[in-house]
Amino acid sequence: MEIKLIEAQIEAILFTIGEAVELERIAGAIDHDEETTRKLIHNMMDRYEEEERGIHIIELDGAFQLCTKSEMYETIIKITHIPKKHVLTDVLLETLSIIAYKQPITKLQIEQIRGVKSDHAVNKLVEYNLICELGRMDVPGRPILFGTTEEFLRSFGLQSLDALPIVNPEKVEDFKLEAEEEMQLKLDI
Amino acid sequence: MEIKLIEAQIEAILFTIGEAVELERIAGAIDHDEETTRKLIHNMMDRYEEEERGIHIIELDGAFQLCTKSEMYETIIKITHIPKKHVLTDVLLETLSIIAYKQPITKLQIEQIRGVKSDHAVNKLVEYNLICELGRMDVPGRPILFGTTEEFLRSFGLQSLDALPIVNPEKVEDFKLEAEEEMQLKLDI
Amino acid sequence: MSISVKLEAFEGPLDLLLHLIDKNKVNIYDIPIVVITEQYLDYIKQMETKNLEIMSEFLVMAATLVNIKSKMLLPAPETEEEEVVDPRQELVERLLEYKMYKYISEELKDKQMDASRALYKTPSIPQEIADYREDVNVEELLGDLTLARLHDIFKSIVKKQADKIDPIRSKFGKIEKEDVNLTAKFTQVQEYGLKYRRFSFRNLLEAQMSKMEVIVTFLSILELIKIGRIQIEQEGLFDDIIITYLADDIVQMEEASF
Repeated sequence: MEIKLIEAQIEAILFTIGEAVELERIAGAIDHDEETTRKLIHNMMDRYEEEERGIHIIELDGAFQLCTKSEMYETIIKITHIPKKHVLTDVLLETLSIIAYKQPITKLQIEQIRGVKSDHAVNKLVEYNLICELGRMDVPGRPILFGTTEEFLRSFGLQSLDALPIVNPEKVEDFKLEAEEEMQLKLDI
Repeated sequence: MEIKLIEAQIEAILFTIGEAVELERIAGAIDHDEETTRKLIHNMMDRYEEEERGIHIIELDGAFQLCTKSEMYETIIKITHIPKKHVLTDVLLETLSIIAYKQPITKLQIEQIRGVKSDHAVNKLVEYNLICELGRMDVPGRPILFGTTEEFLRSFGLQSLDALPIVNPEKVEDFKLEAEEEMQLKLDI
Repeated sequence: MSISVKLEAFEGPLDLLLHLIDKNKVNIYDIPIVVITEQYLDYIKQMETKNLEIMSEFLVMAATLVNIKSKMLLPAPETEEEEVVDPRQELVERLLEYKMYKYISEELKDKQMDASRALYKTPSIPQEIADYREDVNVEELLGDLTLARLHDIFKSIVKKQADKIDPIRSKFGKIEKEDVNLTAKFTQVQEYGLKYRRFSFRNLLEAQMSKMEVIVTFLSILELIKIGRIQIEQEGLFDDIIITYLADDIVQMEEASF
């Protein structure tokens, strides 16, 4: 049953690395000479074809790589195009409201208000095109400043940030300065 | 040989995406209903095991992912560097256990069980993507409710939360007996 | 009786208690509360943590232990219907629950070890497919969310944040750890007794500066009762307790069983 095991090892190696792996390296890992290793891999290649699998091994200049068969292309396009369901969860709503009324704001400042790490929520909101990067704050580390998108304003029938109860465009600069001062203060301590 | 083709498509999808793919999306891509798709995948899972392959399909809360079998680990690390996962301290593991079993749970409830402030542990677990916010509890103060993530299931090799180790009443009895034996030991001296 | 434990090696009060119970090889359902309380206090005395938060967590448990200890020293109230609840019961339940989670976390640790040997593949989605990004329909996503509702959410968060700032504590400047010396306090209480002979328990406690001092004073009183150096009287429930100092001298800590 030795061969079965070696083949499993080769499959696992090619799978994990994902790129082309030189015959030499594979041989070293499974502790066999290159000639034997090559034969084993060629056997495996034949089997992958016979069994009409979705993936196969290709040989590239003495290296081997596991990849999907070209016939599978259509199916793969299909799955990446299946729309995912997007929902505004409580977490997202909360984060969005903070960004809407405190923009421009850094992730750290959001986290200070919410009391928890908020990377996930911020990333999702960017993905949903509700918020975007406005620039970077001029403090060490140059953290990204986030604000709402035009799309967001449009959806609420707002012409500009003016219409948001607290924030207006002139104030944005003030906020930014204020925030920078605060940040500086913190760093000084 | 319709089935062969569909299985090949599923394999190709899982291989390409690399991450856990929801049953729903797979079903959509291969144009079959979810029940049929699930059966097909379960069949494939069995075959991967039977054929002693190097990779297999794992199930994570209704999503499926391809990964190497753990027996392959030694061989793979011979030729490639595997980035170390976060090492969880006892404090983090303890907090995570409580969240896993008691979810959804607030930070305060965790602290009541542990008897210590747990902000740091909770934040670290959020950062490691092992837990996430589930929403807020509908009580004054609206505290955040936490629960485990898909990454948690993957990191601990659990198919779903049902697969969490069970602490049966006998185990509790064992604790008691243990304690009593220790007591006896003392009396005998 | 000093126990040598690695300082600050414990995750919290429950962890320390379990350690002491283990170390003394006693039954968790029948904790010798006097012994454990003494060792517990001894431990936190050695704790050199400057972290007030950690210290206070340990002190809360100390207070619980002293409370249980005092309940156990008092004669059980004679009630016929009600079953007398062991004052330790609640603590035992907490300890068992905590112990259970410690056990589970060990199990999970093993599972993680096994699971970490499975390796995954990075996505290899062809570039032209990866470049495709479906447009998110913002309007649909926002649904019937109104600006007013968004503002409400924001206000509630700001309010919540304001609530978090404790008006009393935020006025504190610096809080320093004070040293309460058990040996010294034990002697001090006796000196007090020798001077006043008959005195009010309440007055004695009121003369203490801090919670820790109150705890240690209370412990000293319990100890003095135990070794028969004082006598106490109480007229009615919740009345002040009158203490009579019986001895004519002062014993040192080492002679007592602390």
